[in-house]
Amino acid sequence: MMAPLLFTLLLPLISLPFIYLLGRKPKVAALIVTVSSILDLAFLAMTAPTVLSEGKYVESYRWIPMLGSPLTLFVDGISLSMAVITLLLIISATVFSMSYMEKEGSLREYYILMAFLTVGLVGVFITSNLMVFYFCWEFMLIPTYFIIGEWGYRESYRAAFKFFIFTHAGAVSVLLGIGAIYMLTGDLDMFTARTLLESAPPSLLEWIFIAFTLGFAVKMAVVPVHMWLPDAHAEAPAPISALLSGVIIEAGAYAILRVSFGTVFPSIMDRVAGSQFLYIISTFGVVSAFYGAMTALAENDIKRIVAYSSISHMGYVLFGLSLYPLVEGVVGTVLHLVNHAASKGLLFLCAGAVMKQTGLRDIREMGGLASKMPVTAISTAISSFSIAGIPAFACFMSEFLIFMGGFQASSMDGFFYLPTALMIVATVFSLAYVLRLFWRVFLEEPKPGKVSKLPTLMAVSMLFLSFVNVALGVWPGPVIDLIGSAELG
Amino acid sequence: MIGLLDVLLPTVILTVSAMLTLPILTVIRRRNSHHRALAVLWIVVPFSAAALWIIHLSLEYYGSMGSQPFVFVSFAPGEEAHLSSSFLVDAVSIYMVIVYLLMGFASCLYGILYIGFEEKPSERYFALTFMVVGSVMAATLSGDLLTLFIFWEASAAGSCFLIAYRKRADSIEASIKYLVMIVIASGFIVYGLSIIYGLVGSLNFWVVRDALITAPDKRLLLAAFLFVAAGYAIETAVVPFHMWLPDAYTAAPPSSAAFLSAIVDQASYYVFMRVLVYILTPPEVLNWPVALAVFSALTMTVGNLFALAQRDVRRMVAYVCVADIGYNLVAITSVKPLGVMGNLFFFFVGGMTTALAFMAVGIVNRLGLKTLEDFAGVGRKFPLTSIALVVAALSFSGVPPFAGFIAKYLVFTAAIEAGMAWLAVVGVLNSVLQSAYLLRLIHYMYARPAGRRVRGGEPRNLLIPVYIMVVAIIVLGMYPAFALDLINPAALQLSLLLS
Amino acid sequence: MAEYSPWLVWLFPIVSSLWVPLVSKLGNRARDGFVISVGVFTLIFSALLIPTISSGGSTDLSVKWIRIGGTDIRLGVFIDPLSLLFANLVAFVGLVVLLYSLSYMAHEEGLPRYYFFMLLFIGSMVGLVLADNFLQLFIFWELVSLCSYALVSFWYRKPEAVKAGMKVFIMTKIGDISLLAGILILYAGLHSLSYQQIFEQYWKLPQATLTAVSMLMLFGALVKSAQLPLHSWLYSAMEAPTSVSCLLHGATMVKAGVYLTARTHVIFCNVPLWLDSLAWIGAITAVLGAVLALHTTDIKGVPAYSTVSQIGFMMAALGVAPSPQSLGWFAGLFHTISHAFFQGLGFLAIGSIVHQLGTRDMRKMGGLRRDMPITFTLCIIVILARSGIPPFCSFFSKGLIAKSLLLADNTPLTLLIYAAAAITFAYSYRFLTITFAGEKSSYLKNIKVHEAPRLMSIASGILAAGTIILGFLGGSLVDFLGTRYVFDLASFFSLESLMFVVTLLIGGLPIYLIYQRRVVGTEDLRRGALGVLDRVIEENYFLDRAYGFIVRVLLSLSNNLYRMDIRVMERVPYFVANGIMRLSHIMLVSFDLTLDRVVAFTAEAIAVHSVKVRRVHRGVLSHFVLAATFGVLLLYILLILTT
Amino acid sequence: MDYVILSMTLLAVGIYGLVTKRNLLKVLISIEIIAAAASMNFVAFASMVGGSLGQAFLILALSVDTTLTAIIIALVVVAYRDLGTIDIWALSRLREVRAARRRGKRR
Repeated sequence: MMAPLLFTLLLPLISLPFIYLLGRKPKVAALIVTVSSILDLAFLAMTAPTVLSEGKYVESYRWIPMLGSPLTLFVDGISLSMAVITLLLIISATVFSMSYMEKEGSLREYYILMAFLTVGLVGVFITSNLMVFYFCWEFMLIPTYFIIGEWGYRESYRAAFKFFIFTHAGAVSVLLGIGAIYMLTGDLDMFTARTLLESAPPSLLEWIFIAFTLGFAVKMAVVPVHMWLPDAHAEAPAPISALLSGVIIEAGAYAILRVSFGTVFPSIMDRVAGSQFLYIISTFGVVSAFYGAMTALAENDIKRIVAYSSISHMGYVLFGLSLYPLVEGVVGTVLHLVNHAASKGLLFLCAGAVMKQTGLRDIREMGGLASKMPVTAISTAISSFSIAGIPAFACFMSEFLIFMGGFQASSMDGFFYLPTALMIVATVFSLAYVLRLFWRVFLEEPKPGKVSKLPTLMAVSMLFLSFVNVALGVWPGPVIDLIGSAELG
Repeated sequence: MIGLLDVLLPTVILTVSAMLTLPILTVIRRRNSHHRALAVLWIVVPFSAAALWIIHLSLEYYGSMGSQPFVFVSFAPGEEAHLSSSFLVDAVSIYMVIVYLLMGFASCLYGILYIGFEEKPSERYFALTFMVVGSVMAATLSGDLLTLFIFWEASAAGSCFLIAYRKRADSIEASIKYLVMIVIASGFIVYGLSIIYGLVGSLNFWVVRDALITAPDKRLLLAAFLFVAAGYAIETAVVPFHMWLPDAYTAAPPSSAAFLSAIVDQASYYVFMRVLVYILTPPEVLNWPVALAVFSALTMTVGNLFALAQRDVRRMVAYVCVADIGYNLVAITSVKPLGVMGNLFFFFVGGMTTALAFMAVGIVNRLGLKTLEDFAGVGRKFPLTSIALVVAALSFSGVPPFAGFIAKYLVFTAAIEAGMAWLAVVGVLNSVLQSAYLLRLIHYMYARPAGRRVRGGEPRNLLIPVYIMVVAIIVLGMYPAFALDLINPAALQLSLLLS
Repeated sequence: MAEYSPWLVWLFPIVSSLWVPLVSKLGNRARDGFVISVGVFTLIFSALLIPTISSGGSTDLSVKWIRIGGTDIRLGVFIDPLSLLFANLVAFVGLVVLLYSLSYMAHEEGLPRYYFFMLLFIGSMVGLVLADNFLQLFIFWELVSLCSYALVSFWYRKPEAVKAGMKVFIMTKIGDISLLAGILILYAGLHSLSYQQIFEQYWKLPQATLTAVSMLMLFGALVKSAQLPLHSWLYSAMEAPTSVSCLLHGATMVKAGVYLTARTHVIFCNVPLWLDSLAWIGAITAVLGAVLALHTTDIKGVPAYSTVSQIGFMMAALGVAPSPQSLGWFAGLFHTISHAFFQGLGFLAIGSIVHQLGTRDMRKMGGLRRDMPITFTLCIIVILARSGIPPFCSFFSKGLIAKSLLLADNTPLTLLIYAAAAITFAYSYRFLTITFAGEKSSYLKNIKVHEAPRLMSIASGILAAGTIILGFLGGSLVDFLGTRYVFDLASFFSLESLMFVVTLLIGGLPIYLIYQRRVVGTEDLRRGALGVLDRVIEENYFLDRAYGFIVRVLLSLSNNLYRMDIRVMERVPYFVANGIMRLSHIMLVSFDLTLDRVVAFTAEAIAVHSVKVRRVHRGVLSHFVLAATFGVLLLYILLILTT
Repeated sequence: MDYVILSMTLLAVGIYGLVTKRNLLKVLISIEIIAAAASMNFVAFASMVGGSLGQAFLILALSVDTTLTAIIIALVVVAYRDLGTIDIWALSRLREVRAARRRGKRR
């Protein structure tokens, strides 16, 4: 009997004892994590044919029947693409860690936590049951907390604390929503609940929608609740920053799409409040995009720049979400999640490499590094240009689709003209901070200072992600097809 | 057919072994070798005997459940049953008894390893733990208010000795305060019972329940409720009746605190729930949920806020216990099957979690490390203990995959279902607050450098009961169906009762 | 091979560009050979496409690229005379520049990077003109920007080069987003991005939408083509190696705007606002750009501003064309080609000078004609060609522009264009005088100046030949583009042309007086009213200041936002946390304190025995009881209230 | 009804005593008064219902109370013997003093 999704979920857990027993040498531990992630990818790939032909692939196991929660594992185009990019990122981050973390202590524990993190990260994307979803959602927190705290820089535990509290606070708000859905429908499957909710009182649903969206928005680090992000991203070790920015905050966006919009929103869509929610969401999106971009323009810490840029990009995603249920908007948003994961992950790895090679964080102290670290410079260029939305690199196409959806929406609802226009303007700011980063770090006359050699494994993982970035940028068709195969709206 | 013996035998076994403990442990102590193993064996024997009998009881009960979910067992047979002191076997009580046995075993094990039976009066300590478990079981299985009262007070008397075990000034004072509060509570309860008795003419659960639903005099009913609820609120330590609890749990030896929080605390919640939900009037007759919801919100908030202000870690955990009462009350006031499910799960999980926290803190306390500052750097020196404490903290905060999450989820969902979304919101906010200060503890443990006094190794054998709890919490968190399968009939039973 | 050439023509250079770093490992000769052969093949492929027009279009080779919302966006090649014209132009100029680079850049560092971006630049530009839909166009449009960024900052150790590159990229990005918005509004209305479908269906759009789209796209095109008021990036781009400038001006970057305007002409020629804006902005830019060129002292500034001005000519011509295939449209395109030749030549020549002298300041030059005779000859050709002296190409193209303006019967525009033409001659003449005429400057005396290497001269020579031949090819070009106009060489020798030449001479006169006769010193000109004008021109019409101001405002906004984020937003959580902590402490203390006081008060009030209680005691039994009593009361009240 | 009023009064007296008295023995007496109040009430209601059950219950309840009181007395004795005071305020201050001494020792 084949149960690819169950294996996908459990494989990292199964690998735990191996990591513990064999992982005295950190490289071995990292290798086990890598191999298990690759196997995970293989398992996921097994579902792809079914997903492409039937739109989804479902497995269900008994878990907590009393709470309407079987262990339903589900992938469709959206979740599959998210899960795949997550695993790719995890693999790169692990390979990167092998060299990046080698000076650190207790690495076996690090990789154990990494494996735990894999369960949470992948699990969030491959389930349709809200309870399972919530489990994995919170499961991400614990390993991340300890990794940031233990292996981070400077006041890492403080940053980790902030991260934990903020996202946990968001999560309990989500929990309220899940409780309310269970109360209303007695079922926690996203898709079943969606049909069952159609007969529920809309005013209550609106509250549920708010609770969900608020909770997920904290994870996404939308502007008024973004305070945890710069610290957490900046203090975490680079591979984890890559995962944080690449996957964890994106899980928030994915969840808004899946839960807030996919489950609750259709039942209140036709009400006045429904469109008002969209307006509010798009406004927050615009604000975040500008806020993140402008703060990134003023920041001098290399990792915090990238962190702020994540806030900005979550603004794009939020704006894309507000176009629900437009196909261009949804597909563009999901594609942007995938692309942003690839490029921001890479950019964080690059920042990590720069920090590792030079021992500096402040970009004003750097300069002229392009000739001394060509691989890092090329990878940074690729990821930066992707972040700035330059064509042929990943993020361009998704931003294009989002804007496309924005104008589609505008032609139906005049409100969206302004936000869409502003979002387009925000790309100029993105370009500005990205160029500033690149300029300060890599260009002009080199400053004195020692630059160590880039370890091969770091280079490999960076080049791999660079390749992914370019591939996604040049030929996004298959991914778009995959995402589009999901039932939308 | 379940007989009186079936119901009482576990209690009897435990009480008799309590008596036997005194000579047996004395004998064991005289031996030169293997005495610790023998002592542990002595813990295992009565508990397994009691467990066997409980299994028998539950098999018998579930075998005949189809006809009647509530099985009354009385001293006097036949028609007169309701006049006599009686016992009641149902899914809820069976579940609770199993829970007591499991947790009682783990905490007794911890006790015998922690207290060290080489110590002189330790046989009394173990005898009392057996007795308390026994009487709590009997209280749980009791079928009328008086039986409940008597066994309950018996367990209180026993626990008072557990608190005062070390005979230090603070523990003596705390146990006096505890006992005085218990006596006041019992005064209140008797007061309330007297009114109920005056109204109904019986104290049998069933008779009382049926009669009170159609009670003629609302004012007397209210008075009865007031006194009974206040009495049990004191014993449960609902805010503002809670003040004895932090003192008692801080002054008692950690093993006692773990034991009390695992068994007596949970039993008191259970009794509170049993009396309110099962026996006293349903909300349609006397609208008590709102009033208790206020108390529940108060308890959560005060418990958490006070815990936040503590520097002494054990006292902080004690206040977490207070906050837990608030969460339990949320479910109780919902009067929904889901709430009962949440309650029953919470009794188990909350008990384990608090016990685990006290146990882990106790291990560190042995070095004289008490305050948050003392705990700095403990995470690196005592990794296993710290992981256990982290698990407890995260379970308290309601973070999956730890069992505390499922409990909290059930509780909050029940509140939403009962139309008290505000209470759920308060609960959720409190949860965040809770995670904040527990995280602060973790922060101290891991982020700060260790002080000079943090030294030595971890006591390996003490970690055995600790890790039993850890595993249970994780397993129940990942796959709660283990417990929920047992709980489900109880919840169904309640819906039967409420309809 | 030929049937795939629509693909190969742009894919080949792009894909080859990726190989440059690898080929470079084989040695410089291999790299040079590789690069030149790529250039040659690109030219061959694009030339191979020309016959397909006469044979009635090519087979549809487009492939599905992405599919979104039921719309296929295909990756294809759009072949019509316009795109082929540009493709060949790009391939040709590209090849010439590559040839030139072999010698010009020979001793630089980082050549793999240089050739990588050069090939990518050429490939992107060919891709841009051959794109079959707007998305494809936009992608290459941005890639061209990216390449120009990389090439302008080629000397990345030079701070000016880096900053210039950033300026180029960001300013053109502003135009790009406008274009993007236009494209997407078009898509929102028509659900298609393909040229073919949009050309067929654009009339379905409401006029207002069409106007909006046209203006957005126009803005995009104008920024890319460095028209006023967003021309300043073009001058900054002069930080690039001169070969890059040549490519950028001759065929790629700035021509993209012209191409877009010509391409979308068929849609927007029904939008009066679009036509008027185009014509006016073009004409004004022609004049003002020429004035800037007249003023500059930077040797590369002359062709740079000249390009601004010349593209103004093209835009003006396109703006007065009532429809594609009309005279103005053709004139604009014709001038584009001739501009590619003479301006390209201009850059190559100037490149030789800069290469030899190592400075760009014209004031340090003078009397070069003896040291660099070939370059001098080339420069004369450039000047003649640029100004429109017969029989050079520009004479015909500018003549056609003037004719189209006259046809449109728009006197002010015509006057502006004539003025611009006059100033064009003036600044070209000035450039020649300052650099080549007169005595050797003190700066030059200290360095040895050679003639440019042969390869550079050959490359320049090719272009120089082009400037002469091109004008006479106008007829076949008309046929090729299918313009509704009879190109008759004889018609150029008319009164109008005479007038045109006279205008040029009028423009040249003051320069002759000032720089050769020294009638007035240049310093004297900077006084009085002319001084104000001088200042305005010196400051680039205060545009740089305005942009600087905007940038500063945005940066300070960012800084303040950042400071706010660090100081306020960051502290909010701590503030809240501290608040809660304090609250809990206060509660804890006041709880006990209150109870203490109450107990003391009760005891004292009843005064059974006086208890002096002032100290706070924690956890006293009496407090427990009292609290419990309060609890009972509270419970009672709540129960009464709710039942 | 009179009995009920009486028992209420006794209850009030008991609680008053608990709140105001510092001597543990007096506290004990107050507890006893509360217990007496409860028992009195029980008797009163039992007599209203009639039957012997009430009396039986009462006896049991009283015995439980007595047991608990006995334990308290035992503790009080221990407290007096070990700590030398039965003033509840002094006891709690003693605890604080000890805590302060612990803190002092650490410094």
